[in-house]
Amino acid sequence: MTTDARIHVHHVTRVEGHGDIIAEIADGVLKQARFAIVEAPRFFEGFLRGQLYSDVTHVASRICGICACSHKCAALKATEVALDVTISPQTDLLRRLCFHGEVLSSHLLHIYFLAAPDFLGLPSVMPLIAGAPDLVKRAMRLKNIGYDLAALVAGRHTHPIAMAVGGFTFVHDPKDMLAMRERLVDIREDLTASVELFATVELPDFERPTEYVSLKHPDRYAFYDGDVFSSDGHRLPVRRYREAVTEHVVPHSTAKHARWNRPEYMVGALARFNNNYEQLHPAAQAVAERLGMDPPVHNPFAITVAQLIECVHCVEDAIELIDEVVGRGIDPAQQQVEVRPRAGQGVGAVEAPRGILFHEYEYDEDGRCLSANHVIPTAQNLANLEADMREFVPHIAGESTDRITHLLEMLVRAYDPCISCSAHMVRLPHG
Amino acid sequence: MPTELVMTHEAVPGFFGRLIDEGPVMGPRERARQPGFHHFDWLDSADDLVLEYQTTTIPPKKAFFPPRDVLFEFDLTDPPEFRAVRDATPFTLVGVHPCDLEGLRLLDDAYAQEPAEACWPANRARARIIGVDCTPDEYCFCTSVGSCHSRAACDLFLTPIERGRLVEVLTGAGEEMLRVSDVTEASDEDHAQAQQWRDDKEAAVTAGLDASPAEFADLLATGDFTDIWHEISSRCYSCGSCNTTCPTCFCFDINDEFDLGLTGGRRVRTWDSCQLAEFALVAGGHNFRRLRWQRVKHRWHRKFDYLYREFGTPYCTGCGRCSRACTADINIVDVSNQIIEAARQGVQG
Amino acid sequence: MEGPTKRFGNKPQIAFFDFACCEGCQLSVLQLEERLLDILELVDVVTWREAMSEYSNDYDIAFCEGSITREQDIERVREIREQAAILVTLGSCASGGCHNDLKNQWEMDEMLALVYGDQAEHFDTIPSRPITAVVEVDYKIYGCPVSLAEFVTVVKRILTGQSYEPPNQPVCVECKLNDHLCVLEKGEVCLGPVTRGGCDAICTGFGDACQGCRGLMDAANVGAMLKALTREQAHAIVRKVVERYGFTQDDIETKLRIYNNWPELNLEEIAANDD
Amino acid sequence: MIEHDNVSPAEDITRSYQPELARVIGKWQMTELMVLLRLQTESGENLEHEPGQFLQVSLPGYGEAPISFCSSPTQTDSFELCVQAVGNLSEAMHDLRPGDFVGVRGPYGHGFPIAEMEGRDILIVAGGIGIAPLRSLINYIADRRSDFGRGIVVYGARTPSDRLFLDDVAAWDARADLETYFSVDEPDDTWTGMTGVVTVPLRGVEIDPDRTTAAVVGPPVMYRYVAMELLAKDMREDDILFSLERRFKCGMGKCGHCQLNDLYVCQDGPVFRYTQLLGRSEAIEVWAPEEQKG
Ligand SMILES: Cc1cc2nc3c(=O)[nH]c(=O)nc-3n(C[C@H](O)[C@H](O)[C@H](O)COP(=O)(O)OP(=O)(O)OC[C@H]3O[C@@H](n4cnc5c(N)ncnc54)[C@H](O)[C@@H]3O)c2cc1C
Ligand code: SF4
Ligand code: SF4
Ligand code: SF4
Repeated sequence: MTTDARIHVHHVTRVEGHGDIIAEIADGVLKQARFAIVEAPRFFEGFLRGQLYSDVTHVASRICGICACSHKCAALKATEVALDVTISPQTDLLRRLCFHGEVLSSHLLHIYFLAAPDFLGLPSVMPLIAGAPDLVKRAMRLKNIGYDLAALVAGRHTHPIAMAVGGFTFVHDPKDMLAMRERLVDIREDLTASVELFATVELPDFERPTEYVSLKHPDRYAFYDGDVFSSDGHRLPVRRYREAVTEHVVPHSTAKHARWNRPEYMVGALARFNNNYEQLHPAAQAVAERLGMDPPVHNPFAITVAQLIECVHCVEDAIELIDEVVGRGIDPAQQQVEVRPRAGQGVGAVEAPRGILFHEYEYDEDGRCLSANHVIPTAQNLANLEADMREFVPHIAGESTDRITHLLEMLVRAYDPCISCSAHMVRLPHG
Repeated sequence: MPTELVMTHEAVPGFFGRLIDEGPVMGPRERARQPGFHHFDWLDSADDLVLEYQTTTIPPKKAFFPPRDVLFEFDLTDPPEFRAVRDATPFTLVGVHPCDLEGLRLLDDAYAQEPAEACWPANRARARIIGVDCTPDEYCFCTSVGSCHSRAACDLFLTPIERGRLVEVLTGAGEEMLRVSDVTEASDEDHAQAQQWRDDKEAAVTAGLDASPAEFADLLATGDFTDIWHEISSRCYSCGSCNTTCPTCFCFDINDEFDLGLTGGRRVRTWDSCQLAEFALVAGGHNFRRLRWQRVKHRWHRKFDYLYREFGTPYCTGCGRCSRACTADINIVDVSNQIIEAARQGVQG
Repeated sequence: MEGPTKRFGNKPQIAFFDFACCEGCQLSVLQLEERLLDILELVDVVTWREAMSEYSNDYDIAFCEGSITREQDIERVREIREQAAILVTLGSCASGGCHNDLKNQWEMDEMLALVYGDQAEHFDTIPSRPITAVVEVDYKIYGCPVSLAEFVTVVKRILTGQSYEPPNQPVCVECKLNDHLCVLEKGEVCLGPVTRGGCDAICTGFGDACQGCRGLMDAANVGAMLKALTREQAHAIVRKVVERYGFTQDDIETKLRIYNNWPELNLEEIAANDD
Repeated sequence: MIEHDNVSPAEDITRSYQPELARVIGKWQMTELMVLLRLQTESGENLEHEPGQFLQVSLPGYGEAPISFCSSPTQTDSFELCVQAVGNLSEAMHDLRPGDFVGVRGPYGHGFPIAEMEGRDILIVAGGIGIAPLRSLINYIADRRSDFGRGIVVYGARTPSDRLFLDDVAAWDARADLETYFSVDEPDDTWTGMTGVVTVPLRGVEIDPDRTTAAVVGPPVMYRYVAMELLAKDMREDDILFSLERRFKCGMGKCGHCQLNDLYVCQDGPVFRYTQLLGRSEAIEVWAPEEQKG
């Protein structure tokens, strides 16, 4: 039985970006548990200053290659608020459709390629290529339908093209939409197989109730739009996001930590699941039941399961969105509304796959950026992740160092941290 | 005088619909992603066909000389095997403007020159062609190069008249296409209306060269226009758009591609442009047209001097595509006239 | 013939590394789907932190993504260079220049203070530069992100012992080969005429302007662009754009800088190199 | 234009981009960068080339490039190519082994006008790898010695170790009916011959300008200086033959890459008379010292 352990995982693998796990137990007592972000900072908020609004939204998606659509949409929404642009209902529908593509690809990448090896006791999916080629091909099919869905709407997933302030730069072809619909219908089978695979997985036994923060929309499971909502019962319009997100710099991290009503809060798939369960597509709710997910779920390892449930929702909702888009007919006149630069400030929020994401910009009268601020999901999760680690480590302190290390890595991975983007957190220019 | 018939407005969709039922048809249609702009592409139904359209970015030569064309495939067996992959499906190309018909004729000549090239004639033999008359814009100067009323290369030619289209039947294949169609004899009135259309069209061409092709060829050949070339090249991006949109340009590049398994692949021919910096670069780094002005000059000479002497026609149909495509605002008519003027002044002085 | 030249005895060992970037290029590689499985028949991936926990320091080919923005990165990329027989830069961040380099317009202290306030001292940062500015590389793949087709081409070239020169022709060429509508016709400003192609003009194919993500091609006539987009034009289409935006030369320069700020975009120098 | 009496190559080859197969039957590494390949067509057919003509040679997957014949047409059972490793194709050709295959199309182009050269003194000036196509001509003259007047070979290389075809060179040197002049730009300890660029030995060659035809192949920079030297010997411009290099993609006068003003180097050349080049502004190697001025 271990009573002393020093754990330092340098550059946790199978996560986006660079982070270290540092944990120390002495005499069975936890001395420290940290997840240190060691990614090189990139200073987006700094260098976006001076750029034209259209170039700001172009560059904004480059914050993250995985959540490129989320960053793009958050930037577009913030900019559209700032420039007082109202997009057409058609654009709104198409952006929501694109979002499902991103959530699918991102979640499935995480579920199969980053998290699943943990459950299967493997270091990566590579051994499966020879061992279980069908599983790998299924994973690729699933992941790629997400990319292709995003590409159908935006030309490419990483980085989306065609999405501009005010709408789209091309007119979508209903034929392509219907072809995608067929693929979505077919992919249900692969999703079902994935659900069955997950039904056999046993999650580490750990629960820690926390504050869950996500967008909330009156009519639908919120991804693209909604108010800022806390499971502690608070609700704010997006433009007042600063009241919810209080950031502070911690020396061990290039990213900042955030808090709202409690010392920390959780964002992401599980937060959305807990906050918006009622609005999940019935098929997704059925899967939740099948997987024993009864909200509220307080086990952070279940984030991955919540992601899978969201995938089912995204596929079903994407089918319905396509039916709606095609049913209304695609009107070229609605693709793009006129945009005129003006001075203004705006906030845009979306649910990126990893949780709520805020972009805020201020423009001068020529549409040039005066200031930018990005609040990124992984950064918001960091405090909560560390709180989980602090509570989890004593639970497992009796295990071997290797096992503790492995479990901590699993915990970090469950959060699906996306560090490359969390490193651009910036101090809010107050005022 | 070819047979001339009339196809009424009502009969037109049925006619093209039947062609589409018979086999692939390429023609001008609205761009799916950019409504309001047209290009040549395969038609799904007669509704797709747009007979009144502004000159397309890419000329219909792409039906016979695709921008990227697989010349053959290979397998790296021992010995290696080469496999022809040419598509032999017959098709119909419709809605071709006179300048573009002329462009096809010029490429017929260029590719047939010994030693002849095999792909172009093989593809040309696959197709029936229907021409249509057009409405010029400010870039068109077909009247300067004699392509305004070209009927080259086509089997049928349609001119708008009040009750539909006057159909000129120019070949047996054209006659064949009309066999079960709803066409009637043309009346004098129909002929008169078609002629009126042609006259109006000619009158609507406002741009023009200030010299005949023959004179221009001589002026170019004898003059020294380095100053003009320098001025143009200071503005030119060397982007090649003038060549890649030209119906008479036929330069290409050839490259090999392996398949991913590395056991076979294909040799691919791609459109090329003499305006690109590396067009005349050889291994070892020597570039025989390294400077931008040399390339600009080459383009004018090739179009209006070298090929004119070789084939007796300028290799320019007056379609104006290069001027439209040039985002650096280099206009073929303006530059040509600048040269003509400079040459004449030179002669006088 | 014996099939393609073999450069490596066995299956070559591949490693992926990333520096400061969005990791979108690596992610794009994962989108190859079936083609990725074909590639994995020909090579062994031994190191890829983003996708696997296995790790080996014994690799032949290193794919490196991202910009160099810290002293420690310089060391790390030199180590990789030492080990790898072949070093491939993946994406513009690594190959030539990308938005990371935009921060170089400011003093690093100023940047840090702006972003991290009084905690700035905890972070180190140096002017951002592509990997190509730090070590010699054997193959460069531009793009933000890389084009999958070009990535596959380069992999095939490497495996058959062939060099690969990134295309040195503007995006306009590929725009035309694909019969795309020129976005200028829609009244938008496009950097395609001066930007290195190789992307198959994917953006303009969706009606979006080229933002120059592959950087300027050699001998790009930037001077012509600065003038064409800011002066009176006879060309109806360009005139429309000029009138609509009323850009100054500074505005165009700001736009060009997004992907061309390493080394600091020097238009005078570029003009001097123009033919 | 050079009249040429040889018939054009078989129709099916010229009409198609698809090469026929030739097998490597011999390979000699001449220098680090130069390899000599002996080949036979798989069909067994003689390609019947003229000295100065070229073949479009390809390795599937690596591309196609023009390579001059370097063997004499009098060698009928096989032909030889000498390849400098400069790029993907040529480097891959260095890896060929006997028994391997290459694709060939051709012969293409106008070679040396043999019929017209018969009976005359032939002055051959080779610079660097220009010796490759000229070897075809020299060996042809050597084999048909009585058909020609004097045979003079002037060959300059950069260094002694860059010299190619040493066996042939020794054989030419040994023959009483061939006059040979060799030089290198940068001599080493082993070098006992002349030092200097190829115009240095050329200057010392005495000729009868009325009955001499000069055949010149070398790097672009060489032509102008050789021309000046030959004109100083009172040679007629029309009797000076230059073989030029350009980028070729098709070899059939279609791809446009090799255009030199109104001429196609692949069809109208690669062997040109100096008179043809003098009137043409794009023959920059013969009339401009270095680069043209901007
Ligand atoms: C009539 C004639 C006869 C010849 N005879 C011989 C001969 O006998 N022996 C001989 O060795 N050579 C000969 N050559 C030259 C030979 O054809 C070239 O060296 C040939 O290009 C080599 O091909 P490669 O694929 O190896 O090199 P390439 O791949 O063509 O590359 C060489 C260099 O050219 C550049 N390059 C190539 N393609 C491109 C492109 N698309 N864009 C930009 N740059 C490019 C690159 O910088 C590269 O490093 C002859 C040429 C001609 C015209
Ligand atoms: S289109 Fe215009 S800018 Fe482009 S190469 Fe031609 S002349 Fe030059
Ligand atoms: S040169 Fe210009 S105007 Fe003439 S045919 Fe070509 S594209 Fe048309
Ligand atoms: S859209 Fe851009 S890249 Fe394409 S042709 Fe026009 S200017 Fe060139």
